[in-house]
Amino acid sequence: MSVPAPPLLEVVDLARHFPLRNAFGRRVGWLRAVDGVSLEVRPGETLGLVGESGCGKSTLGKTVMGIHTPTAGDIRFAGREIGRLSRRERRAVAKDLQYVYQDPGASLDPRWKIGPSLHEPLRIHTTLSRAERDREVRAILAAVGLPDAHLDLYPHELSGGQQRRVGLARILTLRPRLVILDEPTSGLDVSVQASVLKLFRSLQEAFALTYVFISHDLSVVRAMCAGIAVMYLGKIVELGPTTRVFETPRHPYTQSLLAAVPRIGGRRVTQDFALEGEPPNPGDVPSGCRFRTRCPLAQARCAAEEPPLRPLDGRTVACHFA
Amino acid sequence: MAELLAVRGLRVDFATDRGPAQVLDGINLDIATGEVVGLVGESGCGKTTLARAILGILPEGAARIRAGEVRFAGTDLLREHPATVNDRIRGRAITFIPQDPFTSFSPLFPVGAQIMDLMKWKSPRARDGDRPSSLFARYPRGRYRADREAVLEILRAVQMPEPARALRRLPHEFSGGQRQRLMIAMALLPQPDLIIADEPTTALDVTIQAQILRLLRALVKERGVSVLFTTHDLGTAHEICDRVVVMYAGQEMEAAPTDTFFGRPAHPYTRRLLASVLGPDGEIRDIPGEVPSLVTPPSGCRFHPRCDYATAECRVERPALRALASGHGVRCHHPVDAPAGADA
Amino acid sequence: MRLLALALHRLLWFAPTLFGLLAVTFVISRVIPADPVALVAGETATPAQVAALRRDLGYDRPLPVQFVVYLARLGRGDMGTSLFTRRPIVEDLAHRLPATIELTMVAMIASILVGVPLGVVSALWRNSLLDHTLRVVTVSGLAIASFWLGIMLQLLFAMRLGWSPLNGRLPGFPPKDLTGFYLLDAALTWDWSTFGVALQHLALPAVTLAFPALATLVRFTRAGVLDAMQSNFVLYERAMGLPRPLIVWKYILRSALTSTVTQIGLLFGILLAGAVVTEAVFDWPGIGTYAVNSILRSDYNAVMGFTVWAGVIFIVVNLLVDVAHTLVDPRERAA
Amino acid sequence: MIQNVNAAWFAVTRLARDRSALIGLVLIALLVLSAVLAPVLATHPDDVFELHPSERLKEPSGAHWLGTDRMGADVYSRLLFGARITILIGIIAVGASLAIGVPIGLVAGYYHGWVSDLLMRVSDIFLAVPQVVLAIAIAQTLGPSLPNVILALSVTYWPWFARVVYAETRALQKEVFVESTAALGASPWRLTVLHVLPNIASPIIVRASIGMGFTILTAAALGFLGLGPPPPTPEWGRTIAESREFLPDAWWYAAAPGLAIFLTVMGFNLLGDGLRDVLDPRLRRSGPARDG
Repeated sequence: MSVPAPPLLEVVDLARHFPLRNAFGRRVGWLRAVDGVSLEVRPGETLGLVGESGCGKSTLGKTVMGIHTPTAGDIRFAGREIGRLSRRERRAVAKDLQYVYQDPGASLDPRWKIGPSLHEPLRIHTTLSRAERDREVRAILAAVGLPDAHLDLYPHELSGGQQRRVGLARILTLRPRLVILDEPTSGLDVSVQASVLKLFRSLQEAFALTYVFISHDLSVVRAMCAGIAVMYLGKIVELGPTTRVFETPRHPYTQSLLAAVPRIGGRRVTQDFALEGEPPNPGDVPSGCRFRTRCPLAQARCAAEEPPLRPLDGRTVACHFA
Repeated sequence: MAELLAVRGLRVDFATDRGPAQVLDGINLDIATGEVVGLVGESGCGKTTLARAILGILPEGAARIRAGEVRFAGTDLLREHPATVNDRIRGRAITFIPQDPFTSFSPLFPVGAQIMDLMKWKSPRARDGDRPSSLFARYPRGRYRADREAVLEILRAVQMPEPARALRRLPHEFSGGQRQRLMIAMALLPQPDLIIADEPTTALDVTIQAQILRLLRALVKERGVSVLFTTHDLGTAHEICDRVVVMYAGQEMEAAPTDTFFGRPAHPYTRRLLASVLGPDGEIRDIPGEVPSLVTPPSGCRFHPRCDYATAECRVERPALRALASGHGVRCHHPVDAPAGADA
Repeated sequence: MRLLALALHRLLWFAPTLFGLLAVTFVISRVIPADPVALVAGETATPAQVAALRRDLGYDRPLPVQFVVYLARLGRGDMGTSLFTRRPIVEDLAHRLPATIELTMVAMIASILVGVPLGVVSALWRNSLLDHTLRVVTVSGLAIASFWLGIMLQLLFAMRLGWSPLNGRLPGFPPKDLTGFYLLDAALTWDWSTFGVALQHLALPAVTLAFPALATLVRFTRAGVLDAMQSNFVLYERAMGLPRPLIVWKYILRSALTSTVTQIGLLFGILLAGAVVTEAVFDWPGIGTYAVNSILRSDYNAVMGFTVWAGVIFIVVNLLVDVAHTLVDPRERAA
Repeated sequence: MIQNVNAAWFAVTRLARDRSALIGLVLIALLVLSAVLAPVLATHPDDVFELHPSERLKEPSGAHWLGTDRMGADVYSRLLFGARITILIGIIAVGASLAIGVPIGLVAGYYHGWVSDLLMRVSDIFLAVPQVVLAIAIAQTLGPSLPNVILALSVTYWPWFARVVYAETRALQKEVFVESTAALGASPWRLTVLHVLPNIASPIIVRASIGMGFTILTAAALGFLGLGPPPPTPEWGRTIAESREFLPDAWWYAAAPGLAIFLTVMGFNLLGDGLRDVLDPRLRRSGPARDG
């Protein structure tokens, strides 16, 4: 085996805490949305970030992107620390590191025509002439499968699917290296979801993109990602190759999550679904292992001692008893 | 099984800027006593409109019922006196679980007050003479106590922690899963024959959804209540339903018992839809084309522009519903007879 | 607890806002082309007399010093002396306060009692003849100049029909002074003839004052009810077959009122602004007439006094509105 | 550019379909017409300055459509010339308020921190006292004249625009397209001027239209209290004040200018309401209930 390429994105012990304030505006605690997360993404790879609402996966994505500033930890992009840059320097990094919102169509200014919207990223980050920009924009538009004629339309004159493609094209004009996709298929019908995922795949090939894929939908992550990180209350509980994690989940939370997904064919999986209760308030996390309040394996040690991520069976797991 | 609800040839139009949209186009639906029927389809197929039409709460002004009947236990709800339907059917024989448990409670009143308001008018113990005659009429004392007992009991049944305390709390103090448990409790309290559940788990996380599905199925089976369960998620339909009906552009395309529906689907749309669900193989299959406009729907079969099997006949002639086997109907000129996935 | 926190939080802003308001008014009132001292001293005063008076009044010192002196006095409840009436302004204001408050409160209560139900009905039967009529009335209410409306009412009801007095608050002696509110005092002393006369005098100015406020309330209530009718909980209650009167008069109205309560602060602003002009039209012996007269006579201490009073009233009302909002919306109340 | 013209035309045709907005447009058109064509339309154009003691307080007739005033001048003709003053006051005062309020609101809305707190506190101070009171104080301080009235109104009205722009900017910041354009690396200047401002134009226009009406009302109140432009300027508010001593006999003297104020303000309010419906997509009537 050859030497693996250096990681494109390295996140080390990253934390993002939000202050909780009382009625007087005084801080009464911290919401530890992301609390000591480490991961690596190699060029050309797709890393899936899964978890339920409130687990911190979106905050993690936005912190990497620079929309939130990190409370602690490092973010290294292509070997360079980007978590503590000045605003101006940080804006320049946006050329290589892009973020796709849940509905990329909504990222278009409703009062701007498609043409200017697609030119804008190039105007911000490059000194290309108008003609050069135009060539680039047309090429990208073709790559997402839309005709040139759309350049003269307003977003509301396009269908939802077309808006989504334009939104992606806008990000691709800069030819970024890493793209963070935040819940890109949430709320879509299965057939539409399938065509969106197909588009992501073809764009990844065409533009040599690296993806961080944030989703609550396990089947989507399974279809798209080579690696997967499962998050629970601001922490990664299991991290490894997708096939391994899906076939033999080792963390009890991963096991429950997989067991909860309704499956077509065979027997009803929810009939004997065992996980009880709901996730605790992220502003008041349990001591020790954060999953212990719902965990079927929980013992005294879990309350006292926070389990570190440890290698096990080809992936890492944060559980004392996995 | 006895027939409980029969929708026949229901047509509903919505006024839009571009003309009337045929949101329901001669749809039929049957629900037997004690049966859980899933109504699946993609956004805009008309499943929510059908659920609201059965309940009689289509948006006033915009929606117009053009034809058809909604027979419930023998009476046509569309032709029955509206006051009678509101009094005896809605909230008593037919109840409702909404999609969004976050906004379906008034944020300003404790949930207990809202539940007791429901019970004041819709309690199964309210005989005709015992029902409050006006807004200011008192809640009959004896019934109040019995109703409150019933409320606490049902809250225990939906596994609401500390039921008596829960009644004093405001809706925003509950999590989404707990609120949906309250909604299920309220749907069961009047001891209805039919519950209409409109995407009740869409807003929930997957582990909470699993808990709610398990709970709902256990409670309705135990009580023998029929359920109409609309969802866009085929996996959810598989989990909870005895029978599944799939809708496309305002028409029902196929109706079959759950095993048949997922095992041997006959309609090309159903087969495409099932194939687009992501499986462990990692294959991604979409349905080419887009959902048609309901203002100017395609001629003949509404699915023909996207169908692999379409012929000249499909473009011209609207297919009738035909029975393939007992309980298995399909609206297609060329139904497929092969197990699921055979043509994917 | 949350309520207390909110009130305290608001009070924290009270001081700086009031300070800013004072500073603005002070600067405006002192950087003036006309010399108030010369005005007070009269045309026959010698320059020496004017200078003596200026020193007397403290107008010879630098502006910031004057401001600090003013603030210090204000802290002791001393607003200075009116340059014109030569009486303490606090006394002048206190003397006239009940008249204004009586007028404003009656107008406010009337507009709430009439406006809220009309707003609800207008929303329930939207696009009906009633709704259209009310829309014309409310649009007019916000377009009409209140001083002109007052004059037209005087013209019709006082001069032509003779149904009501032209102006003033009460001829002859007021009822026994208990609260300063004539209606209340007359009622408390069982003096119903005085009550009637006071009411007659109050009617036209109150209607004039209430009209724009009423229009605002109808509009807000209508919008609030329409909003609430669109909400999911109303859909749910309809689906569960709850009686329509229950849905409308309990759930929808309560929901619409939470936003209407917030508007009452705004309403009070309309009324207070209106009172200044309306009192002038009807010779109503309240703060508004006092303010207008003081301004016209360049009586700047009095103007400052009025501004302070108006600002304090405003800030206090907004505070009360916040508190009321908390009381109406239980989500705010919960700890 | 052509697109903008088309969009504007589209808005106008939509407005014309809204009945009340149409009435508003007609009223404003009439006002502008009377102001521009005052010398032509007036039956006695010289009466603005001339006295005709013999013609004092004549009832409306063929010669004097709306009667005459205490100087014997034709009320109708003076009204037409008064429209010029009204429009002048409205446009300059609202324009100046926009010029002050919009940038302040934008800056306070876009940045989070003590600067925006301070800016909003300052506008709150102005909003803490009824506008008419503050305007009276300023107008009196500066002395009664047309420029001073306009100045007083501008100084007291800008906080309303600052508030609206502030609230809209804050709301817009939560929109995905603003956040994503920022994530694209756009500078604050580009974001506020090229993206935020065009998207909050509608509420500003609506507020400006209603503000025209409000400003004209306040200006009339100032005139009524004797703080407006001095005679013989045919200002409407002052005319009403002058008429009071001749009531109830010379009813036309008081009624006519009041009606003129009413119709003008009504026009701007109706137009503002109509614009709100046309320009604000959030309030646009929606189609059928969507599934899913």
